[in-house]
Amino acid sequence: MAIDDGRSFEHPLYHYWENSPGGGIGLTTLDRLLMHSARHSLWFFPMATSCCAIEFMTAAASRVDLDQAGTIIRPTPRHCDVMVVAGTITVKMAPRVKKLWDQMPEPKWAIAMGSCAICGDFYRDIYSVVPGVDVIIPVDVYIPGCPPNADQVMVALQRLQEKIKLQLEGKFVERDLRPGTMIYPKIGTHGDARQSAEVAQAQLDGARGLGVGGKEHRVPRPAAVQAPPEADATSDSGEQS
Amino acid sequence: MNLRQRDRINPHLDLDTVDAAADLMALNMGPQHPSTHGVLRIKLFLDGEVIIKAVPYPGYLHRGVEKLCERLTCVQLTPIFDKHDYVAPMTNEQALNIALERMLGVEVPRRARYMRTILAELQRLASHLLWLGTFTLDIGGTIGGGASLMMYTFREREPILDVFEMLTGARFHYNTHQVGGNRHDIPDGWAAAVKTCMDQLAARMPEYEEQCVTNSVFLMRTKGIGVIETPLALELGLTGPNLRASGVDLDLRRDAPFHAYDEIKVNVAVSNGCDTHARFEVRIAEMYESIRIVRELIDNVPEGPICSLKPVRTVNQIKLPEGKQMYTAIETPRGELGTWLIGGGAEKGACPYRLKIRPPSLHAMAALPYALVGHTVSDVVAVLGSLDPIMGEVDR
Amino acid sequence: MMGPVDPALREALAKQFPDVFAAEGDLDPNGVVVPAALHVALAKTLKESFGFTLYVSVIATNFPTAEGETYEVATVLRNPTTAQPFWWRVRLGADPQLATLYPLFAGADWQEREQFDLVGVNFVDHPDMRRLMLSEDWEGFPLRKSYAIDTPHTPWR
Amino acid sequence: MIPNPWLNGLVVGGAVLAVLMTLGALASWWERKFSARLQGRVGTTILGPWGILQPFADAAKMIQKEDLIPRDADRVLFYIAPLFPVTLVLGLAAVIPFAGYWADGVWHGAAMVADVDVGVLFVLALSGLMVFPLWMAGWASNNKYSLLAAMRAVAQGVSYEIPMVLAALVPVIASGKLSVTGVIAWQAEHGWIVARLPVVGFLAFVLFYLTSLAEANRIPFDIPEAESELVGGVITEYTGIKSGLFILSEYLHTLVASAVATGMFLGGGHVPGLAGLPIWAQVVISLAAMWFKTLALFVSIYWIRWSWYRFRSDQLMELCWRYLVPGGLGLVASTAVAVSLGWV
Repeated sequence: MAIDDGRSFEHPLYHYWENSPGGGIGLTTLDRLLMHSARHSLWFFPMATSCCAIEFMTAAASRVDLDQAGTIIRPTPRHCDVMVVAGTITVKMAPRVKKLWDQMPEPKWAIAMGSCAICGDFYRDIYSVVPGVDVIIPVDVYIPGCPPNADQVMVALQRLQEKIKLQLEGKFVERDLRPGTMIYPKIGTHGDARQSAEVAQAQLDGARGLGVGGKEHRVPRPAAVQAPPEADATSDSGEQS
Repeated sequence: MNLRQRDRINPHLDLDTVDAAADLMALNMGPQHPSTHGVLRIKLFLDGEVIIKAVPYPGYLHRGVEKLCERLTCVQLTPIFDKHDYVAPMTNEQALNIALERMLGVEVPRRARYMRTILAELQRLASHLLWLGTFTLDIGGTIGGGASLMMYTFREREPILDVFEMLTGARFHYNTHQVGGNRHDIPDGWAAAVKTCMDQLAARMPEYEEQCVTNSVFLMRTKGIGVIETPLALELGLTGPNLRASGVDLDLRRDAPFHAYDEIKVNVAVSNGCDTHARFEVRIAEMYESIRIVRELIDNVPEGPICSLKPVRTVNQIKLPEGKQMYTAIETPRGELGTWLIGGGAEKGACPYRLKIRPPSLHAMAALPYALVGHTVSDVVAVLGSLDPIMGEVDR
Repeated sequence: MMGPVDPALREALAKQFPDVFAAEGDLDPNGVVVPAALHVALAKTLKESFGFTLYVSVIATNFPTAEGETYEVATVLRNPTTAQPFWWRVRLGADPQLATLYPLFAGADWQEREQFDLVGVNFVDHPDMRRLMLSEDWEGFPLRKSYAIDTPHTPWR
Repeated sequence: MIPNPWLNGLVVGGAVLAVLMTLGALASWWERKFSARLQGRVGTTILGPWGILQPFADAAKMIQKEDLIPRDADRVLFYIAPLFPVTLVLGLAAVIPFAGYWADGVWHGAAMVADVDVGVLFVLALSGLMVFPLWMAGWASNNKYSLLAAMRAVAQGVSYEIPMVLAALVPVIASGKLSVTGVIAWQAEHGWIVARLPVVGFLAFVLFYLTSLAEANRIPFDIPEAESELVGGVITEYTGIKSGLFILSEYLHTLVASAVATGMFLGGGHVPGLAGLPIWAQVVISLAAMWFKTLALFVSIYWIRWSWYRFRSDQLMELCWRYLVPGGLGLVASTAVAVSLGWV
């Protein structure tokens, strides 16, 4: 019986099995089986606030049909594995998002759908908008777009399954970076030819994978498969807020 | 019981004056709830399951759009307006651009006006299809008949979005209107695609209507629920289908024509039921009417330019006159979407000084404290669904 | 465009509010400026005598001037039978106070709360003058010109 | 079949348990595919052929999920409530003969765990108990949605118990037997209830079917688990396999309720033309017939589920007390009259 206090979770059965003779081999096989099951049965919790929610609903409808991959959309966080943040998160909503995320049982993942959830889009400079949901919760997969097409939700689901598989195999999982590496023009500095060129250059740099001023921002993929997990935590650009 | 609804129901009821023995339970619906159409929060005070008082709390999607509008130029505003009412972006763009055109006195070419009319009607269809799906989803449950109908309406909505994609390149958030006309001209084969889409929809709409109106449970759940009487509806400022379901024959498409509506006849559906089922009937009738209008117009789009001004080169090429202010409104799928525009803002008048958006959904939400009292928790979702609110528009 | 106003309405308004409405010439297309004292009386006359029963909107605007902050509150009504809109403006000083229209129009409840929330115009005698969009403990009024658009709000932004 | 009741219970019970649990799991897959086809989608496709392994993956995932208990929950009740629904439903299945055969001109039940003399009472009693775990879960969760759902579930369960008992009385009065085997044996001899009592039998069957839907919380009677109103109903706060047990119990309940309705009204495993065949052939055919009828009812339940809307709670009560209870009384009275006049 675990109490919802936000601590990390390990199933009690694991201890008994691991300490029994020969349990290690069985445990590995079981682990693979369970993890294979888990990544094919990701239930979505729609943290649907605005425009992207409509595309998310479309993804569940007949053209894309998320149910193909075994995904059910449940309205209560207690039953779900993946929180899909679809839409702008405001300051008033943010504590609720955090609370709902805390209410989800481990293991859990998060998908940020659409530019508003990724970085706030053009609302990022406004007094009441949280500039990206990764201010509040750890995001595993980003779906860029405003809004992304419905089939991109399926692509994100596959990317998440791939990450879970890598995690299971003990391999290094590269952190997904915020796709918005372009520099956002501050509101109120438009219309100037010189600044437009700057923005164009920044977009170009962003597309090339360069950060501000041409600095390399992407962590090179490590040569060794088993890299220390700390190595992926550095991304020094892409956050302009 | 001949008191008017306004006098009968007090939305600011002081609960201390209610009989203390009636042990009221406060139930929070939302902001994360499957049936609140986004992030509305309603606090319900329940006696058993009967609602004594309902207090809606909007604002969980308040994105400060009006502040943002003061900082962006008129050219930059169109894509912002797409995101208010994300179920009907096309009509939102039109509301903004008509406001700017009327303030500047810009004439729109006839071809562009016809195109705008067609787009508005297609958007009304797409929006009402989504409403039909979510409304029945609320009544029938996410596991149940409502979900089936929702899947059908989403399937029917896809061809309309495809038609928009053909024209503008985007599924929604089109940014296809500009001051003086449209940005994208009709591509080859578009009219045929629209006609196919309308034929398909016209063939299937009766089935969907039948699935609802022949179902006794659906009728039991909707008739007599969520009554908003005519005087109250007017006082609250309900517009569009919600007002017409309360027995007021007012449709800005016919009564204050914009686009090409002055050249065609619009049959306005009105119902005197005032309840959830009346709102359902009015919207269904509007969908048939929209199909008729699109079919009538699609072959008669006149030739000519699609924009009377030169194409956009810089963001501040359109300047609003200083000191001028005016209210402009058009009929969107949800009702009267108005803008109060004050010219002469930043960037030498390229930005509006103030742009207040008059959202029909906010007024519809203000009806909830009146419409919900006396009903049960189950009816909350039915009434809310019938009012068709879009939270992006309520909160802005 | 307010459009041409019914001559009978013009005449009656000029008779009842002679200081505000001229009997001749066009009405100010930006909206007639009405003294704050006549605000409720005008709304009542329009609603009860001329059929302007549809409450459309209320718009408060902040105008910082050299003398200090000023405010304008515009009210829009519509006649549902003719679809004719009618609007007027009220000018207020640095401490904006205006009588509420809630007893006349139930819809003024939320609209006035919203304007109070965003612009900070206080509507007197409103039964429930709380913030509508922002949280209760919010500081400042975002749509005032002095309010910075990117005001931080720790810890969320 | 097996003379020793202990051995019989172990072997047949194990078999019934295994079959029911597998079918219960597959039912969730089948429902997903069925609803998908109804809605113009394809449903699960990825795990196994036609995605048939999906429910097992779901179960494996649920086992791994963190087991959360809300801070202010009643911990004991919260913990034990999920154990009951599946147990009670499987208990229901114990008295149902899933097959049968003719011997000495008498129909004998087979493939049943226990031949209880008061089997019908046992079935009704256990399905009456089904509201308790829901109430326990709803109360213990300390969640207002769960509490409302539990309130509704209890009100609904207690109310629909009455027309269900009345409907079940019709075959009991007609056959004069209180065991499920006895009712089926009478039907094998005299004809199925739906046909033997021309109108009354069919109406009683419809009544029993409707009340079974209500007892199993299926649309249009699914107000205790109304997702669009009460989020997740009583299982809103349950995580992992606990919520899974509730969901499984619902599938099992519909399955077993279909089997009971088959036994009481559709002659159980009996089909005409069995007499004279070797016993093993009779058992196999009757087993197949029983499952065919049961699954047909089961399919119809889900067909209704995916094409209807749901009642409101007060309308549900009105339907029960104003129409179903008087109707049930009328059915019982007319059956009694028919039996006393010797028409049956």
